[in-house]
Amino acid sequence: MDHIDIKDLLWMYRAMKKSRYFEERIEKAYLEGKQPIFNIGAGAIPGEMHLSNGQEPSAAGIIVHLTNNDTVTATHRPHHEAIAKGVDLKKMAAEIYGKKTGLSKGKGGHMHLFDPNVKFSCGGIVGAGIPHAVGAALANKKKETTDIAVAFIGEGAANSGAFHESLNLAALWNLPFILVVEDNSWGISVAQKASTSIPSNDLRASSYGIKGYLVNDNDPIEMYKVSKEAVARARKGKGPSIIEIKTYRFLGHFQGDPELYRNKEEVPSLRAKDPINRLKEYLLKEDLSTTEEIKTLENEIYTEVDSAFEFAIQSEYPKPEEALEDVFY
Amino acid sequence: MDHIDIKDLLWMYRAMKKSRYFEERIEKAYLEGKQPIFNIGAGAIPGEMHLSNGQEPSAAGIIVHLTNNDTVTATHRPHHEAIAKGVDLKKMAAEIYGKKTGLSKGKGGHMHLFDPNVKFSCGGIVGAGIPHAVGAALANKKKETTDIAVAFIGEGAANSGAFHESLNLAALWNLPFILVVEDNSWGISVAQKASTSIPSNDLRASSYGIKGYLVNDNDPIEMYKVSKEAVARARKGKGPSIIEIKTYRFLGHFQGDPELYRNKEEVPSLRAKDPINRLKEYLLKEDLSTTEEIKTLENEIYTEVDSAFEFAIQSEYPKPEEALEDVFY
Amino acid sequence: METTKDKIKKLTGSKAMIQALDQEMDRDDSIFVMGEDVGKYGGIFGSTTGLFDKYGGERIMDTPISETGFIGAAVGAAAEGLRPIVELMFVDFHGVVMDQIYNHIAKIPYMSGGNVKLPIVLLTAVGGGYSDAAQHSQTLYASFGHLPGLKVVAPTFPNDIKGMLIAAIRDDNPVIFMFHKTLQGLGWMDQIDASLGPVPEETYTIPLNKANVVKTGKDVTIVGVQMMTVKALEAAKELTDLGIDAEVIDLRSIKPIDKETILKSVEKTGRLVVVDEDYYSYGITAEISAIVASEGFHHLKAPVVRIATPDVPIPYSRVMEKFVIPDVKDIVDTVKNMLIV
Amino acid sequence: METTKDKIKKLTGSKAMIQALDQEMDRDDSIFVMGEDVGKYGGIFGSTTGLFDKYGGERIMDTPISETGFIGAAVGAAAEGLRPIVELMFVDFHGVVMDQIYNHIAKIPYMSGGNVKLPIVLLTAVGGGYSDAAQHSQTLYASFGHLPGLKVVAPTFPNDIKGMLIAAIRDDNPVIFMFHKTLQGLGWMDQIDASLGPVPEETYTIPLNKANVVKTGKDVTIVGVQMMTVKALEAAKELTDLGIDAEVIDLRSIKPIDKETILKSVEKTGRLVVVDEDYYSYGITAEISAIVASEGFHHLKAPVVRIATPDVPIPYSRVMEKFVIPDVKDIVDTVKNMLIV
Ligand SMILES: Cc1ncc(C[n+]2csc(CCOP(=O)(O)OP(=O)(O)O)c2C)c(N)n1
Ligand SMILES: Cc1ncc(C[n+]2csc(CCOP(=O)(O)OP(=O)(O)O)c2C)c(N)n1
Ligand SMILES: [Mg+2]
Ligand SMILES: [Mg+2]
Repeated sequence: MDHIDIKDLLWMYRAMKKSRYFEERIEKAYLEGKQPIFNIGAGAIPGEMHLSNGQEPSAAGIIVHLTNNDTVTATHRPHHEAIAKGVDLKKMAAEIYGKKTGLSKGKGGHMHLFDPNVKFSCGGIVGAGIPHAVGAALANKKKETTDIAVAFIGEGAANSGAFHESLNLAALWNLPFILVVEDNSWGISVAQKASTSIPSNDLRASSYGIKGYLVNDNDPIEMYKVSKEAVARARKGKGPSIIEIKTYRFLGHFQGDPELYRNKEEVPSLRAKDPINRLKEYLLKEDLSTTEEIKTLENEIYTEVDSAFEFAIQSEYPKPEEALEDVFY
Repeated sequence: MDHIDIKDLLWMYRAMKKSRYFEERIEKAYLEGKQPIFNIGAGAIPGEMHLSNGQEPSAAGIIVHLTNNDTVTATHRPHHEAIAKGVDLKKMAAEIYGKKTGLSKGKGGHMHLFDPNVKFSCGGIVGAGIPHAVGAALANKKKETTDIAVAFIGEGAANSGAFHESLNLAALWNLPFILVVEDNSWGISVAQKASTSIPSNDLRASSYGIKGYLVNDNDPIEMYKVSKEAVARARKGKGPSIIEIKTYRFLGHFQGDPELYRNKEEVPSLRAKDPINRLKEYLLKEDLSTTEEIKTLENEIYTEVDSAFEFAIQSEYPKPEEALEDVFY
Repeated sequence: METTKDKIKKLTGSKAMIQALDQEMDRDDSIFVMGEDVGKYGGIFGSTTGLFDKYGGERIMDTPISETGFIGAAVGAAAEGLRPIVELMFVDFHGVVMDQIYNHIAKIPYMSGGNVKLPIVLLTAVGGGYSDAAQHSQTLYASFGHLPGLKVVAPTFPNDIKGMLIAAIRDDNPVIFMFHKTLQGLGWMDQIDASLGPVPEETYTIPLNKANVVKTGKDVTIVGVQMMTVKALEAAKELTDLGIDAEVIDLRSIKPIDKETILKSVEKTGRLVVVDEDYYSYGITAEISAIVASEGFHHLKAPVVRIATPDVPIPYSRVMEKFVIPDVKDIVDTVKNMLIV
Repeated sequence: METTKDKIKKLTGSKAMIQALDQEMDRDDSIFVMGEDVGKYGGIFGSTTGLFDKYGGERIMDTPISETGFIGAAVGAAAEGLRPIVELMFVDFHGVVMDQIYNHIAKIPYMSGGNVKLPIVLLTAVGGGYSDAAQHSQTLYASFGHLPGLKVVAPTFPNDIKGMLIAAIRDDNPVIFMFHKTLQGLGWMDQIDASLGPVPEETYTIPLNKANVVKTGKDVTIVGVQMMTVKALEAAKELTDLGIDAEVIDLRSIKPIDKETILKSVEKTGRLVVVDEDYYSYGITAEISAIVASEGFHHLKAPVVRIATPDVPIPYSRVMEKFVIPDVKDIVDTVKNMLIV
């Protein structure tokens, strides 16, 4: 078990499972008030909802190597990274419910989660978070810390101009920066092959003279290993990397997606390889954990997530006129 | 003399020399009315002026392989390409003088030259012409012609988002598209090494699964050969290429550039390797032409360019209120 | 335009768009559509549903998320004689491609002295009201209206959507065609009456530079566009009960603005209220108020009134979003204040 | 602010900028500058000349031509507690980076509920008048003023340039700082008197939300910004000879607009002329006219008058460019028409 810390794997399992359970609750809550007729603007949680079920390894596998002082920027599909990064779960749930107690007092919503305490942010514009992380990495370098910055994007975003400009800058200035590309095969309804002229984005590392890594088949342990190296290199001033992980999108692009563009068999076959189950089986098979221990851990998760939802549901809405605050002229 | 057509080399010599002489006249005319005190807005030719002296091989070496139906998009430094592509010289000169008889009736100026007859355009926004050429290539493919599209950019522009998005599109759709990167070592005052994380942009071809070619030392004949292959591939539906040529910028970024950022010896050493002289010497040494023939050719050029300037100078200015025409609501 | 009853069907905004695209694509092979998820998905807001099946991937082209790339490519394709229709999925994303839109698509016809025509239609979805927050809820009418070289239209009703889209496609100039999500009549959003309306089956065009008086009245002129037109009409109904007879103008065209229709109305009513879902400062309420204050000044009996989304990003939480986007009540109260003192 | 005569020197706009940057960078290590050619070159329009020699490449950073990359990087750096100053060489290039500017820099403070502060200053050169044509001559004041979350300032005189730049740097909110090329007093452009003026050597701030009455008068209020303020002042001089006493207001701040100063002036004069180098529709002339038509209506003795660059791209040829950009004569004639009938 070369270079793998058991504690890390358990940490990953916890992060992945927490994200999954959190999203399972969101999935249900999102439909409240949207039935029998689905109306995106109705219910307890209105607006778009992008869930990451299946994509947990990419977040957990690298964030396990990070500290609170490392920066993470994420996308419109941010929950798995937010949770792994340690974003305040109660405030995050409250934000998604549009409550005053939310991370942003209800102004942000699920696509715009900001927790400066753990240096996490995300946003709704594809590709736009990459330069933000590059800027954080630049600040880290200027301050001569060993902190790093990691940007997460989807494979679709890797064809945006921001990808190229950011990577060139990060490489040119030799910044402690890592780009994680989650290739979940789809950018909404557009298949990877229909958006990207090459099979994977680690190959694009050579355009910047940096390191490229590929993790196949959504493998949490491979993601862990590869990330460990990339993070160590970044911390040591050895420059940026791209890590692409081939991951799975269990659900539609957003909740309510009719998914007419993909084969009906795709999801069941992905679900059969659920990375959370795979990690659990690995932990048990290799005697790194016990059914007991995992049960306990899972129960802790359920309690924590449930109480975050409880907090969110019980919290008050902002006053309408608070809409005018937080822009300063 | 494998695969080199003598006529082509003479054509190239003519195009290069014509561009050089045209720009020498511009260089002088630009200063008229700007002395003793330089004022960018004064004189017969106001506004910015970007000259391409030294960079002629990149234009001539590929455009020799093109027809009037192939598209070229160029940059803020467009004269060498415009002239090689066969843009109407009189109207081009008149446009630069801001005359009514100009390509755009005086509305465009030297950075905005459009000659739809030979499918030439250029513009003042770095990187922006690349997608235009991709669009022309897409049209060519849709129409099932063998016409191709070539975009010219500087090495500075290769770090813009438009570069990445355009090349991915061109590769993905297998378009008849070639990107020529003129690395003249500088993006205004920023050296290639300070802008680009790798030594040359042909290396970036692998990010798109396309062909990359490098031409060293501003070599017109090498540019000719490499372009011949790239153009043939594009015409045959074998997909896009990037050609990077290491070229020379004899003058400042624009006229009036104090050039404090570069070593005083740089320009004389580049001028010693003037590609026009090198091509002439080659033609003579290899007995592909005679001093006579070249003299005649040069005289033709002088006459043609001089009469274009004469035309421009004699032409009338537009009426002020013509400013309101050509936008249609 | 001669139409007989049996040729007119009730369509949603989305269906009206699709019918316009379909009829025009059928007529003219040089038209094609590029955009994210316009293919099998049929457009996130139902702008192209069914067209992929009919016209195939060569003419209904899904693109990578490379707005500068593919919208910029429309320039080259149009210069080669094709007629590209490109979709920017949400107007909120314009910032990644604004250079191509305003420095190239808008200016090349002018910078070329009229020698290069760019018959490009840029479709884009606008509007809030369903808690999609700051980066997916804007209208940005004025961001486009301010910049020269673009025709910018924002029709409200299905009939106008079809006629103006056909006009936009046939226009040799670049046109920004904004469609409002809530007015598309999509099954998964708010259902409102205005999103369904009679649309002639034949092809027809509606000019890109004419406002439309959608309710005549004599006491006050209310100008709106898209959802604000809908709300102004509702407000006008409520005002009737109070004995106030409001005239409602559906702007339809953001650029150019049909001054004449507005000025004529204010000449009659003497009072102007402008309602805008876009931000307050430098927006539609500013432009129309200024037009009237300079060219219709002597007809004004009262100060002009501006109702718009205040100068803050659109907040996520429903209570706050409702507060910032102008509503029927805001209009009714304003007009009441103006007339009943 | 106590200043003694010997501490005041005449500086150009450019020198005033540099002095502000220098004094602030000296005071606060967390400030750094990123931009194209801001290093050895010293800024194409002289915004940073000499600072590279003093502060080195770590704090005066030349960047690749990657505006989305480096201006986007300002977000991350600011969130980490630094105070980035970024230069967008010409405002005309905003289209390649508008998403970062308006969807992120402007909105993150709000979208984070005030938890993320972004003290970023974006410097950008504006203005035409020297035949740099359609893609290098714009001011685009309203393009930024329309969008929420940004303070947008455009000072005219060296004294204001310094004081407002220092205020912008110290502000915890994002500020767009527009400097006009012709007002930089550069050796290679038109030399105009207004580009040289007295500037106190010590550090001082001037508020980012206050217009300035630069000439008092009683007959008409003329509002301008940057070159239009300069031209309005010249026009006012000519008008004096005709017995017309114009009040001239230098707007200075595009967002927020100092309504009070304008309304107070119109209350006195009863007449409003707004002059703008930016495009006509949805521009400054619209916003200010609308403010007065709604909040100062009863003081208006005459229709408001708008003078602005018409809705066409800026043409290259000098004769045409001169025609589109408002000039002293346009202002004088307008005011004459308004008052002498
Ligand atoms: C600039 C921009 N263009 C388009 C969109 C609309 N959009 C949101 S998510 C998405 C697909 C993203 O695909 P990918 O990057 O692979 O991420 P995934 O959704 O698969 O996680 C698109 C097109 C956007 N938000 N921003
Ligand atoms: C988007 C954009 N950013 C910046 C500029 C200003 N600018 C004009 S030319 C230039 C340098 C271009 O360098 P390169 O691409 O190498 O071309 P070269 O001038 O060397 O031919 C810059 C920064 C611009 N015109 N457009
Ligand atoms: Mg994806
Ligand atoms: Mg260069």
